[in-house]
Amino acid sequence: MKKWAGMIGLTLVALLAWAYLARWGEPSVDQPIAFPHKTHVQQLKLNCTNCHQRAEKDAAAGRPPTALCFACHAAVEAKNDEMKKVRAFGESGKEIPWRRVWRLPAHVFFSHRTHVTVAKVRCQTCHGPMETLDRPPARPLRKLAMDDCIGCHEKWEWPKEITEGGTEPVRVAAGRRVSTDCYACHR
Amino acid sequence: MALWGMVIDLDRCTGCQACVMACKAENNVPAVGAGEAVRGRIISWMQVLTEEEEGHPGEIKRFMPRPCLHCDDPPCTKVCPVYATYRNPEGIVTQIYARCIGCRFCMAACPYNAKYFNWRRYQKEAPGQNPDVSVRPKGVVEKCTFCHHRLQKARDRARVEGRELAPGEYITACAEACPARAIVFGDLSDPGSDVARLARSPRAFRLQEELGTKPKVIYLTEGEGHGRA
Amino acid sequence: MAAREPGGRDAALFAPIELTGRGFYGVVAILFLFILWGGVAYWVQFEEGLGVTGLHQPVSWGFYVTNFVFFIGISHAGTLISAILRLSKAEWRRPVTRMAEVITVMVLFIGAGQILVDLGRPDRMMNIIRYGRYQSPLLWDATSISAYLTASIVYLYLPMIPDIAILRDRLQKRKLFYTVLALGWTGSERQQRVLNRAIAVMAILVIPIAVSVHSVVSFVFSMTLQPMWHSTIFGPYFVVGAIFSGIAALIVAMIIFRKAYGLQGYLKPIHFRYLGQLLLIMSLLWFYFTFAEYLTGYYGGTPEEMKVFWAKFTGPFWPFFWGMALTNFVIPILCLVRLGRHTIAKVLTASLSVLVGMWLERFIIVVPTLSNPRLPFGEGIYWPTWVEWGELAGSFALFALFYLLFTKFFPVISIWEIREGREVGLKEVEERLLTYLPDGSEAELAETGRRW
Amino acid sequence: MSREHSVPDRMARAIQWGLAGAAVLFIGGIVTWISHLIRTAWRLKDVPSASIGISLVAVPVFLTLLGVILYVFWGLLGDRSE
Amino acid sequence: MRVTRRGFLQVLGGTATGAALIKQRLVKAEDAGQDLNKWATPEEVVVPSICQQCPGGCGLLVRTLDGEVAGISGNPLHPINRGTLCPKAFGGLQLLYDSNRLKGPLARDGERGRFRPVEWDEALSMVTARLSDLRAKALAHTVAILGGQYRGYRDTLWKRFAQAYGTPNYIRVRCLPPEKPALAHRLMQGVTTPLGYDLGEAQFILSFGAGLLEAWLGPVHASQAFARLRRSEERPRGRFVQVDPRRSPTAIKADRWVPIVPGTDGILALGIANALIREGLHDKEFVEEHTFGFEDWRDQRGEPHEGFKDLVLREYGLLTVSAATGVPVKTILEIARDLGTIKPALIIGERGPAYGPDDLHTRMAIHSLNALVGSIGVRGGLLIQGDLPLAPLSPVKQDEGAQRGLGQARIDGAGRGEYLLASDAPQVLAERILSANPYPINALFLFATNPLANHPTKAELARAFDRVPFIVSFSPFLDESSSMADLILPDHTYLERWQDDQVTHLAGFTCFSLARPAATPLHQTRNTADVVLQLAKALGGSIAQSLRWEKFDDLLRAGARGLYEARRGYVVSPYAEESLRKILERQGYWIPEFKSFDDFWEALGKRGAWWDPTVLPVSREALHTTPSRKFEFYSTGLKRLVDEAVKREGKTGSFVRALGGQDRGDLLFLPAVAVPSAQEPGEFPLRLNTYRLMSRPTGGGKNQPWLLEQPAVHVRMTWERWVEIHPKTAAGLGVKDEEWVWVESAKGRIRLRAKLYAGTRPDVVHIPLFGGEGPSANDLIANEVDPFRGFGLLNTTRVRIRKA
Repeated sequence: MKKWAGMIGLTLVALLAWAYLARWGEPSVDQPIAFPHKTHVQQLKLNCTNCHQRAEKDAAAGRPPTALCFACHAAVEAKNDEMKKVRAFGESGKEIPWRRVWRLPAHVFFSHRTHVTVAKVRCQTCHGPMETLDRPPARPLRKLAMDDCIGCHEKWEWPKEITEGGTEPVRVAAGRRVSTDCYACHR
Repeated sequence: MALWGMVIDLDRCTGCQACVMACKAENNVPAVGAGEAVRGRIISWMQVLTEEEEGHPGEIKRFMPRPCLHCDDPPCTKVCPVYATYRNPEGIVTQIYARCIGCRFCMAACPYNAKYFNWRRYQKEAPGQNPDVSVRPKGVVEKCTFCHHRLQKARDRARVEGRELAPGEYITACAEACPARAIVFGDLSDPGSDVARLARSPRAFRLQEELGTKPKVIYLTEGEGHGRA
Repeated sequence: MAAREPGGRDAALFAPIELTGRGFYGVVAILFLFILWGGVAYWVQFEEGLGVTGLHQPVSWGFYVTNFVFFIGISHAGTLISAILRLSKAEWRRPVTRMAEVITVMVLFIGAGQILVDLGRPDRMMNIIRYGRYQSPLLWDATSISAYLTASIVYLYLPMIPDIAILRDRLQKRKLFYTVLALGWTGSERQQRVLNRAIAVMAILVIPIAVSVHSVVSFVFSMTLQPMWHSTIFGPYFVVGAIFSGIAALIVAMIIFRKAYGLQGYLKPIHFRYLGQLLLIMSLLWFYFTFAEYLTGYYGGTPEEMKVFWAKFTGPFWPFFWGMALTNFVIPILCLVRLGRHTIAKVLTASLSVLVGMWLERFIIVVPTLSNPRLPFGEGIYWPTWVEWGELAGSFALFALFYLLFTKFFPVISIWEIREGREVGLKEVEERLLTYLPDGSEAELAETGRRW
Repeated sequence: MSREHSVPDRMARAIQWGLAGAAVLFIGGIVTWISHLIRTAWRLKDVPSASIGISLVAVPVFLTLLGVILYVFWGLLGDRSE
Repeated sequence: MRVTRRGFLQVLGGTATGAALIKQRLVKAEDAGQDLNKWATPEEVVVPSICQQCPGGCGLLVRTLDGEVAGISGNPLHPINRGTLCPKAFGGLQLLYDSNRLKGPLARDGERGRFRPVEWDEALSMVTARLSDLRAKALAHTVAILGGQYRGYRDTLWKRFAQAYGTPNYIRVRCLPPEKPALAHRLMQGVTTPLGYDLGEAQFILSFGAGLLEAWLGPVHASQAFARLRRSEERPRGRFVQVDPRRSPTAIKADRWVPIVPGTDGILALGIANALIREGLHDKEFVEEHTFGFEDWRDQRGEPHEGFKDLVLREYGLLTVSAATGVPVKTILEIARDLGTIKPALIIGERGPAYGPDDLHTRMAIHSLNALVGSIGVRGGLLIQGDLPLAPLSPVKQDEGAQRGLGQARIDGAGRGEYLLASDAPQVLAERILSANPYPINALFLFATNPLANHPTKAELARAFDRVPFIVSFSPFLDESSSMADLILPDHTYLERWQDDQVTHLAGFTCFSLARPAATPLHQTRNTADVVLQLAKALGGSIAQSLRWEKFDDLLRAGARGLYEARRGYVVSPYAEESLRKILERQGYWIPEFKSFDDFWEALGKRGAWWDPTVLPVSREALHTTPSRKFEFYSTGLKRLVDEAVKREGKTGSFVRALGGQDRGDLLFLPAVAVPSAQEPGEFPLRLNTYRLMSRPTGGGKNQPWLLEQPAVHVRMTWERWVEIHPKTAAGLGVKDEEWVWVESAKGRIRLRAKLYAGTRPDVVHIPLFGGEGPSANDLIANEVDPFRGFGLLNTTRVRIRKA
C-alpha cells in the first residue's frame, strides 16, 4: 500500500517536472552560417548597431541585410567555408535565411529604437553577452519575463541631461520614471 | 496628460459600417464563421446599432455606432478580478489579453455591451493581419482599445524624434475610415482640439448618461442648425 | 456484528461504515456515469473553448453561474441551520446537525468549482491569487467562500471528534486514519470542556460568515448597474433564498438516508414536521422578498428595468418565472400548511419542488437581465447545450458521491450527541425548562430579586 | 486502547501536529495573500481602500478561525500527554 | 515568498499537475500558428491602389510587409474618397487571401466541371490555337467576349482586341453601365458624356429610389457629399428626400421617406412638376431661355404640339397622382414647395431601380424636374463631366478577316431593332446562343463576370453555355460560370496587378487613378490584361500590331502621357498645395510640376491618381447639345430616332413597339408616363423589390467573412440571405421573424428566412440582389427585358409567400 503511494507520488513529481521542463525547453535554432559575434565585436571593434542598423531606426531590430555583410566580405579574402558561404549569398543577391532566436510574445509592443537611441540601454542588458560568442546562439542567452521589463521600468530614471531639457518623453512618463502602465507595452 | 476621446455625429453617420470593417481589419478582429455568427457570437468592437422610433417598433430612427465608450468611471473595470481591464492614465479602458482569465464579469457589468468574448479560438496568425495588434487566444475578453497600438507607434516615433505628439498624429481606424467624417477622435483635455470643441456642442449627449459612467465617446444628435457644432 | 458491542443500540449508525452492500456500488456506478458525462463535457469545453456552451453575446453567463449561486445557496443548509439549532438548544437537532453540516462542506467545493468551470482560461486561475484585486466582488466571493469553507470544515469536524474516537475504538480498519483524526479524544472532562467551548464559538462565528457568503454572492450581481440586478435587497434576498433551498436540500438528504440506511428510528416524522414548518416560514419569507423586489422594480418602472421585468413575466422567460412561483411558493404552501398526516411524503414533495424552484430562481436572476441589454442589440435567447447539462448532472452526481463516501467513513448521525441526548439531555432539558418558567429555581429567583 | 507510545501512535501524533501546522500555513497563506493584494493595489494605485476595508474584516475572521483550531488541537492533544 | 505561497496553494488545490499540463497544452496551441521563420516586422512599404469592390473607384493605401498585405486604408490624397473608405474596401484583404482562390490555370479534364492544372504556356497556346483556327475558318465573329463591371484601359484593351481579331461580340453584362450618359440625359440634353452630380453643394436632394448612400455611383463620394449637406461650417443644414418603396438606410437618413407604389416614380415626378408649375415655383427664367417644349408650340409645318406644361396640368392632377403612387397630396405639395424654394436642388433618377416597363419615360419625367428648378449647369446641380485627356491610341489595324468579322451583326442584337438604344443586351444572349440566331457561338470569353449566378436568365445561360464548344474564363475563383469553362486563366486580384480607373459621375472634376501591384502575387495567376496582350502577340499579324505593348503597364504609361502633356490637371497632392493650384488654375495659370514624363509617371505611381480639380466653366449652352441647343421637354432626338425606325421598319417596328407604340403620338417624345389602372392582386399579391446592399453591391466575393457576417445594418442577419416583409403582411401570413418561407413567383420559388421589417410598404417584399449564402432572387425574377438597357427588369416581378 505504502509502496503504491510512493510510486504514485514519484510519478506525479516526475510528471510535474516534465511538464515544467517541456514548457521551458525551447527548440534550438540552427543558423545557415556559423556567425562569430566575438570576431566582429571584440576583434573588429564593431558596434552592435553597425550591423543591426534597424535597431536604431525601427521598432524591430530585424536582421542585417546580406548586402551589408557583403560590403565587407566582398573585399576580404574568404578564409573559411563560412566566409565563402557569405560570399555566395552576397553574389547571388539572396538574403541569408537567418532564423529568429529572440522573439517576444505577439501581445508585446517593444520598440528597439526607443530603448537604443533614447534610453540608451545597452544591448547586452536584454540580449546577454553576445560579444563573447564564437557561434550563433542556439537559444536566447537570457530568458526575459514581464517582471524583467517592469523591474527596469520601475527603477529607471532618465539621465539628467534629458530631464533638465524637459523634453516630451519625460513628461509622458510622468516624472523621472518611465511608464509602468500595462498599455505602454501590451497590445 | 492627454485624455483620449471621440465624438460621433449622428447627423452625419449614414450607418454604412465602414467603421465596423475598418476596425476589424485594423485590430485583427476575427470573423467567427457562419455557425458561430448565427449563435450570436460575432465580435464587433465597433458596432452600428439601430435605434427604433418610439411607438413604432421596427422602424429605425437612427444609426448609432458604438465603440467601447471608454468611460471615465467604467463599471467594467471595477469588477475585473485580475486587473486585466482598468482605466489607464490617459483614459483608455484597457484589455490585457495575457492577464484575462475569461470570467466575463466585465461583460456582464458593461451597460453598453462593448465587450466581446472569444468563445473559441477563432483565428491564428495569418497574412493579411495587422502585425501591430496581437491575435487573441480563445477564452479571453476583447474590446475596442481606441486603436491604442497606433498611440504606441505614434508616441514611439515622437519620442525618438524628441518632440511632443502632434494633434492628429494618433487617430483610430474608424475615425480614419468614416466616409461621412462623422467620427472625430482626439484629445479631450486640449480645449482647442476638434473633439473637445465638438464635445461642448449643444447637440452633445452621452449614452446612458444617467448611469454616471462618464463615457468619453460623445454623440451629437441630429437636428436643424447651422455649422458643425 | 454490531450487536456484540455494548454500543449495539446504535448499530444502524455504524452499519454503513462497517458494511458495504451491492446497492452502494450500484449507486456509485450510476453516479460515476453522470460524473463521466460531466468530465467528458468539461474536457470538450477545455479543448474547444466555451464555444461549446450555449453562451453568446450578450448572454455571457448562463448555467454555470446559475449553478454557482444555487450550490452556494444549498450550502446554507447546513452549518447555518445546525448552528442556529445548536445555539437555541433545540433538542430535536441531535440527529439533524451532522447531515446538514456535511451538505455544506461538500456543496461548497462543488459550488466553487462552478466558477472554475465557467472560466474562459482555467489555466490562468492562479492569476486571481497572484494579481487579484479586492475591488472585484469575485475576490470578495473567493475570500468569504474560503472563510466559510474553513469554518464549515472545522464546524463539521469538531462535533465529529468524539464519534471518530468511537470508531477508532470500535473498528479494526483504518486505524491510523481514525487515530489521527480523533486527536486523542478520551472524553475527559477537560477535553469535553475544550470541545464544547470550541463548538460554541464556532456556532456563533459561522452564522455571520454564512450570511456574508451569500450576501457577497448576490453582490456579484447587485454591484453592477444592470437592470434588475442593481438592487439593495439582493443581499438578504439571496440569503433567504439560500436558507430556503438549504433546508429543502437537507430534508431531501435526510429522507434519502433515512430510507437507505434504515434510520427511521432516529429521524422521526416530528423532525420533518419541524423542518417542514421551517421550510414553510422560509417559503413565505422568500415570497415576501420576491414580491418586494419585483414590486419595487415595477413601481419604479424605468424602461430598462421593465424590459427585463416583462421578459420574465410574459416574455420568453415566462415558463421559468411562473414555474419558479409555482414550485417555490404554491406547491410548498399547499404541502406544508397541514402536516398532520403523510408528513414525510408532503415534506419531500415540497422540498424537491423548492430545489427545482430555487434553481429556476437563480436562473431567472442571471439570464433575463443579460439577454435584455440596455442598448438596442439583438436579444439572444439562451439555451444550454449538452455540455452545460453535463456539467449540471456531473456536479449533482459529484456532490452525491462525496456525500455517499462521507457516510462510508463517518457516521451520518452524531452518535455521541444522540447518546448525550439519552444520557444527560433529558435531565438537562428538564432543568433548563424549569429556568424558563416563572417558578424557577431558588438561586434564579434570588438573583432576579437582587436585581430588582 | 493502549497507552504505550507505539510506532503508529507516534506517527499519528506527528501527523496531528502536521495538521495543525497545515492549518497555520493555510490561514497564514491567506493572510499573506490578502496583504499581498493590498500591496499590489497600493502599487498600482488601484483602490487600496477596498483591499484594506475587506482585509479589516477578513483577517480577524481567519485569525479567529485559526485560534479555534489551535485551541482544539492544543486542548485535546495536550490533555492526553499529561 | 511568492513561490512558497504559490506552491503551497497549488498543492492545496491539488491543481499543480493539472495546471502545468493545461498550461503546456495551451502554450502549444498558441504557438502552433506562428511561423517560426517569420520576422516579426519586416520593412513596411505603403503602395497606393484602387478599390475594385464596386464602381466607386476609391483610392487605397495598401500597407505591405515584404510583399504581404498587412492593411488597407484610404488614400488621403485621392480626390474621390479623401482617405476615407466604405466597408467593402476592407473585404479586399479577405479577397486577396481567400483560400478558395485558384492556384493556377486549369483545363477541362473530360466532362465539364472537372479540371486538371496546366502550365500557363500550354493554356495560352490552347487559346491561341483555337482563336487562329476560328479566324482561319472565317468564324472570327463567333467568338464572344462577356465582360463584367470594370472600365478604363481594361475595357479599351478588350475592345481593341475584339476589333483587331474581328468579332463584334464584346458584350458587357452589367445592369448599370455607369460610363454612358443616361438615356434620358442624352435624349433631353443631347449630351454624349455622363453628367456629374454636384451633391456636395446641393442644398436639397430629391432621390427617386437611388441608393445614394449604399450602392449608387460611389458610396464614399456620396457619403462625403451627404455629410456636407448635413453639416458644414458655412451653410444651413440641407434637406434630403428619398422616394423608395423600402426604408433603406438611405431613406432612414433622409429627412423624409416617401414610400411609393413601385414603378410609379415617374407619375410622382410629374405630380411634383404639376405642383411646381401650378404654384409658379419653377425656375421661369431657365425654363423660358433654356428649354424647349414647355409651352404649346407649332412645328415647321405649323402643326400644333402640346407642351410639357399643359400635359402635366391636364394629366397629372395631384389626386390622380396620389391615387396612383400612394403618396399623400400633402407630401407631394410639400416636396414641390421645398424643391421650388431651396436652391440649389438636385433630383436624382439615374441608376435608381428599374422603374418598370416605362422606364425611359419615367427617367425623362424625373430629369425634367431638374430643368424645372433650373439645376442644370449650376453649382449644386448637374454638371458636365469632362473627358480625360488621355493620349489617343493609334487606330486599330484591321485585316480582311477582322473586317469581315466586324461586318457581322452582334449576337445579342444590341444597337438594332428594339435594342436600338442599348449598347449591350445580355438578357437575350442565352436565347440567341441557344437558337444559333444569327449564328452559333464557337468560343466564349468570360472576364470579370459570373452570369450563371448574377443574371436573371442564368438557367437559360447555363443551357446556352452547354452549346458553346470552347469557354475560357479569367475568374480567380471556381465559381458558377468558370466551372463551366474549358480553360480557366485566373486573373490576379486587384491588389496584385497593374490597373487604372477612370471614374465618371463625379462632381464635375476628372480623375485618373493608377495602381501598381501592392502584393506579390500569391499564386500562379496573371493579370488578364497582360494575358490579352500575350494572346494578341501569339496570334500575330494585325492583331499583334494593334496591341503591340509588352505589358499592360506599358499601355497605361502610353495613355498617361496624354495627362502629362495636357497642360492641365495635377497629380494629386496634399490639400494645401492643391488649393493653391486650384486658385491659380481658375485664373488661367498652370504650373508644370514635373520636368519629364518619367518623373510624372513615378509620382503618379506613388500618389495614386491624377486629377483636374478645376470644374470646367461650362456654359448652359454647352450642356445642351440638342438640335434646339436647349433642354428638350419634347425630345427631338427621340423623335428623329423613331422617325428613322419607322422609315426602316414601319409603324409597327420593334423599336417603336419597345417604346410603347406609335399611337401615343407626341406623348412618346414627352416625359409622359401612363397612369396604370388598378390591378387585381391575383395569384401573386406581393411585389418583389430587389436592391443592392452597401456591403455586396455587385455580387461575388463569397469568402469575405467580415462583410458576410454583418451584411446589412437595417436588419440583423448574418451569412444567409433573407426576405424583408412588413410585420402586418407577415402577420396575415402567419409568418414570424426569422422563420423560413417560400417566396414564389411565376418563374420559380426560393426558400429564405423572413425578416420582419417595418420600413416598407406592406404590399412589397424585398430581397437583396447579392448577399450571403443562399438562393438568389434571380430565380424569381421574370425574364422581362428592358429594351433600353438590354438587361432584365429586376423590380417588376410579382410574388407570393408561404410558410416553409
